[in-house]
Amino acid sequence: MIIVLCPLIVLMILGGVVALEATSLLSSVVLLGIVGFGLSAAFLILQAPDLAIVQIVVETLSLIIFIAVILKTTSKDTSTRGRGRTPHYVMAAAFALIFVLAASWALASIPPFGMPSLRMAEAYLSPNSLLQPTGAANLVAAVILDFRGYDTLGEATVLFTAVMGVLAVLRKTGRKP
Amino acid sequence: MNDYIGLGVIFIGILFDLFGCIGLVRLPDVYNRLQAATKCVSLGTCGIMFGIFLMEGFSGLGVKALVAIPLIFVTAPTAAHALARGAHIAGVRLWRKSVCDEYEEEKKQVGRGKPFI
Amino acid sequence: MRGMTPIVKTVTRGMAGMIFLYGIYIVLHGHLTPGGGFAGGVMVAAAFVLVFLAKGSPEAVSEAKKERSSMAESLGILTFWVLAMIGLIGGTFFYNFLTKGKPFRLLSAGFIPLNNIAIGIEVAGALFAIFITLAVLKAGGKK
Amino acid sequence: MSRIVYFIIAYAFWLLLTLSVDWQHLVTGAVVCGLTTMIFGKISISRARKLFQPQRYFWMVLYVLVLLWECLKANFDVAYRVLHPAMPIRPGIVKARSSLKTDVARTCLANSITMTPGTLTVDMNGEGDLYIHWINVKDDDAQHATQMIVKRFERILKRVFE
Amino acid sequence: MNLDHLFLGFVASLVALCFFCLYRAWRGPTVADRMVAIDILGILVVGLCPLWAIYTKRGFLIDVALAWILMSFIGTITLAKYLGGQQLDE
Amino acid sequence: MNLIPLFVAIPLAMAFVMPLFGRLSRLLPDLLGNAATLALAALSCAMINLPMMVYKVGGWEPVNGVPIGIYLVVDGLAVLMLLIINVIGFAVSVYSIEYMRKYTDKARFYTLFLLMMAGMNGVVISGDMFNLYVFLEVAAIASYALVAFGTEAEELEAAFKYQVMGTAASGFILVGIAVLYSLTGTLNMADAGKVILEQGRSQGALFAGALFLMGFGLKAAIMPFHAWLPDAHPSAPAPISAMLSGVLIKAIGIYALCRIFFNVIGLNLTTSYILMAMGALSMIAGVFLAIGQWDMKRLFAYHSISQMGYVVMAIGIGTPLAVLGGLFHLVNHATFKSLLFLNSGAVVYSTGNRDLQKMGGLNQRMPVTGATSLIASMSIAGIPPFNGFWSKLIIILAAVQAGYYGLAALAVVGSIMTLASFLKVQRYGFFGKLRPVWKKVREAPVFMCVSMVLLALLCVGMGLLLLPGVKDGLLDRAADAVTGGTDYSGLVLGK
Repeated sequence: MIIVLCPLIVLMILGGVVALEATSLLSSVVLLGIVGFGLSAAFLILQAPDLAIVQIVVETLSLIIFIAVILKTTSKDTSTRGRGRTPHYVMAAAFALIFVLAASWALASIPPFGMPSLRMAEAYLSPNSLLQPTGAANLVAAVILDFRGYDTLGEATVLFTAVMGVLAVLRKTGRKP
Repeated sequence: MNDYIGLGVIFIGILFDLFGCIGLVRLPDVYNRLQAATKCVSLGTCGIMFGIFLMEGFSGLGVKALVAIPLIFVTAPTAAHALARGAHIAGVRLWRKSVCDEYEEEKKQVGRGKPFI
Repeated sequence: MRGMTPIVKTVTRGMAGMIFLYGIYIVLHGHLTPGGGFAGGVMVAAAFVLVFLAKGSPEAVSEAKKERSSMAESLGILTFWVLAMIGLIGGTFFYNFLTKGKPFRLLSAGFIPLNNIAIGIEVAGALFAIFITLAVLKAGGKK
Repeated sequence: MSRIVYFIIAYAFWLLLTLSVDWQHLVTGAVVCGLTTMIFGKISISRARKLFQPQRYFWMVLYVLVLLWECLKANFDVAYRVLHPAMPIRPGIVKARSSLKTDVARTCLANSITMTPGTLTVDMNGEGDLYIHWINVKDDDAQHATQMIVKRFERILKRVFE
Repeated sequence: MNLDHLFLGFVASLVALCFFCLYRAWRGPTVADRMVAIDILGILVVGLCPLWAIYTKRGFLIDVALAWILMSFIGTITLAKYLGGQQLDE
Repeated sequence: MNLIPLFVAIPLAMAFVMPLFGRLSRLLPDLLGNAATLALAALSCAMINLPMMVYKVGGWEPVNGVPIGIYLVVDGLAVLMLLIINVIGFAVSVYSIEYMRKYTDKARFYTLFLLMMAGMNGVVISGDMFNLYVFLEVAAIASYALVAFGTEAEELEAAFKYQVMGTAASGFILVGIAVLYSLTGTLNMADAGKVILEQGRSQGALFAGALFLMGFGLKAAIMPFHAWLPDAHPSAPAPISAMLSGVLIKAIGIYALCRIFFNVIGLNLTTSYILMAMGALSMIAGVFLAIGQWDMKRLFAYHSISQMGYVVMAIGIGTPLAVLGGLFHLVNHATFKSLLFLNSGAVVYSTGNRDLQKMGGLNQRMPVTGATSLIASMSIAGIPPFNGFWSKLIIILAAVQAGYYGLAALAVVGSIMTLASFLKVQRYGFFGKLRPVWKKVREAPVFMCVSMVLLALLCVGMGLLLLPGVKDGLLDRAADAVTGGTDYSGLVLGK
């Protein structure tokens, strides 16, 4: 598995770097597609098809929405480059460096992937029945819609909120004359 | 037996994918790249799917692989056509050694810069 | 000419239905196979988006569609809420009040398929509403 | 009429997806396909009558076989051009004329052309003029191009769709 | 050398092919080139899905492939429409 | 039947119904919105003096002692926060009946407002880390949209800035949750606290703590992370400014910070020093930035940073008295800061202007607004009979008691500077000679006055919370929940 996963991660990282460097916003959006597709493929490799499907559909839809927005605004990257921004770059690089160092120091104490003490997951697959207590064949569906259905209500509400926000902010007139 | 035929078909499919990707890198302009990539990669993927179908037979996996083949065959050329037309309207030039461009001439006759049709 | 070339239009006429059907398949089989309300809902929205893209759509129709998809979104999430509240009346919030059924059948796992359908409707409405809002938005005001 | 046909096609697709003859799947499939037909059936199939003429299916099969053969040829053609160190290509966009009338037939033709050796449909206008990107232009005259690219499918497609 | 290793090799080679697409997306002189690269990347990964499904013996991974075909078609159509200079609603 | 889920369910239901029926009549959005907030306020008052409650969503009992469902936990701290959120929310929604007439699409305003309420309530009652994150996002996204509700250019810009910062903060929080999850194998806060206690605090927990500090610090606008607040809060419509400054930064910032740091990870000396330093910094720097402002709402916004500094500093000191003072100040700040923003909204409503230099003598034309703003100003500056005095007094006493004389001195200095800046507001805004421009200005409509008076009464009466009988029921229990630290696990899991 690792022989496939590592190249995919390299692909995603390179794609992200290239997307940052592109000068036109459209190119950036298109190149971000590499990151999204690579992520979806990585989920597939990790045998999480639910996530892979969600990632691919969301990737496509966000691509469409990006395009819609770029069409309405501009496709030029208008941020200033180079001049006068050096302190920012230095700060960002320093922060990233500190973050990576701290993370690699801290994450060493975390049990390796795949064999942490999966306490909750063991409980989900309860021992006294064939499947989980919910009777769903797909464990992910059982977790997100039954054990943690309240979370899913919250997530659906996040989407609802976002749509309401978009519709509210993009009204024709904000204030009454 | 089916397994080995399937493996062979899959192998050929991946080989076609390889040709397509080489074409994507080597050929000189968008239209040529589309030519190579669309044809080879979609047929290669179809080959993989068909090989899987041969290996699996009528199980859930095999049938879905079979269903995927017509879908690829319909969507891939359409997408290629749409991209080529979009690129041409967006003003992407043909390779400088190209022989002729009758589409460009037609567009000029119909109206300057406007997407025609 | 409104919309895209005849080739794309013709292919869309066939493909939109298939995408829609596949989206619904993912929603309905969320508790058996990968996917679920969210992924399927996005695919259903994408089917409508594809038709919209290929045909192009006059603005007046789009406004009405936006309202309708926003309503569908509210209805979907309200259904989800009602399903949760039925549990509250019977015992606790989000109590799985239906019978569990036999595993691997379509009608199993209590209210999970119903939840999936509710979320699917909500997501489809939500994303189509966002798409229409952004696609028909007239960039006004100061440029 | 066209809706019934659409319903049947959708139902077949559904059955292939579920691959189960459980009554629950069948009933749900009927409901779902009915919904799909309600929403998309109107725009999808225009001349359902043609679907009930069996000779068309024979030509359909033939068409698929020809298409597959051409596809294979196309792949070897592309592989040759790509792998050849000198890249023997001579690209250009030529115009060809098709005599097909219906949209479906024209679409099939355009997509077939895209899948065959060295050609890619760039655009198609209302009168049936196809603009084709040709990787190795042999003749930029419309008549000859038509002869070389379009004719081999046109004959079959005419039988299938018109 | 059994079949499993063979399939792993197939999948790894497909992932390796993705780097060709990355190269084209990086270098592509025009936006259209990048779009072509993304389109091809999508189709390549579609081929990866069933191979991985066989390798891991989890048939349901193929669902991802179908979703991928359909969605990447929509994405490409949108990009093409943008390139063709049309607003999305016309 | 247990009522805890209703805190989320009621506002969500009204929010979902609003887009369906909101167009039918002009009155309906007002009616539905206020009914929901009234019900919530009543419900939260009913929660006072109940024992700590644990609610298992979906009826999933723990398996082998590992909680598998989501827990909702209402302890003393949560009750306090619920009271603040819902009472202030009710006052603000009454206020918006009149105020939001100036804007279009009231139905959507109430939808977003109720979603924000639901999000904050969800954060407060949640006993599960990921659930907390989800509702935090609901509240945050609703607030991004509400900041931009006027759709003017500068509002959109402020909202954009706010959104970028908020999203970064959410990212940090999510990564922190992921680290904690992979460390402990559970998302339940009580269970995670137990596991961390058993394992000992490892490097992973420290890293997660740092991430949470950045994330919630950004949400709460503590000093190094404060840059978005002075833009975002003044740009929103006045009722929303009141909600944001008065409640939101507390509910999804301070409250979550307390919950995670005290009850899950457990506070150690380094963390408390960091909290104290950040608190003291924001306390002083916020007030110095505030005193130079001439834009009324902007001045108030900077004061939010400063007053949050008091709270964070007090919580960082960590003695029971200090935590009590900090929480009391939290409550007080919610009342007087919302009142101040509502006042500024009334001024904007009547005059269309919020520049202090152009005002003057508004007391003569707007007596209710003037009087209530005087009460609020005295309160925030810490003048004796009002509630702000008592909480600041407790904080300073606690600082002295714990031996941090420097912090106590800083708190005094900050208080004096606050007094100075609010004297400026009163002097230029409400006292002095009435300018001829404002001769025809009228007092704000009745609903706005009602809610301002309600909050002013709260400001005056809140000092009573320190009376022995009342204090036990509310403040002491909240302070116990914080200072009890990782006892939380035992209480929730029932051992």
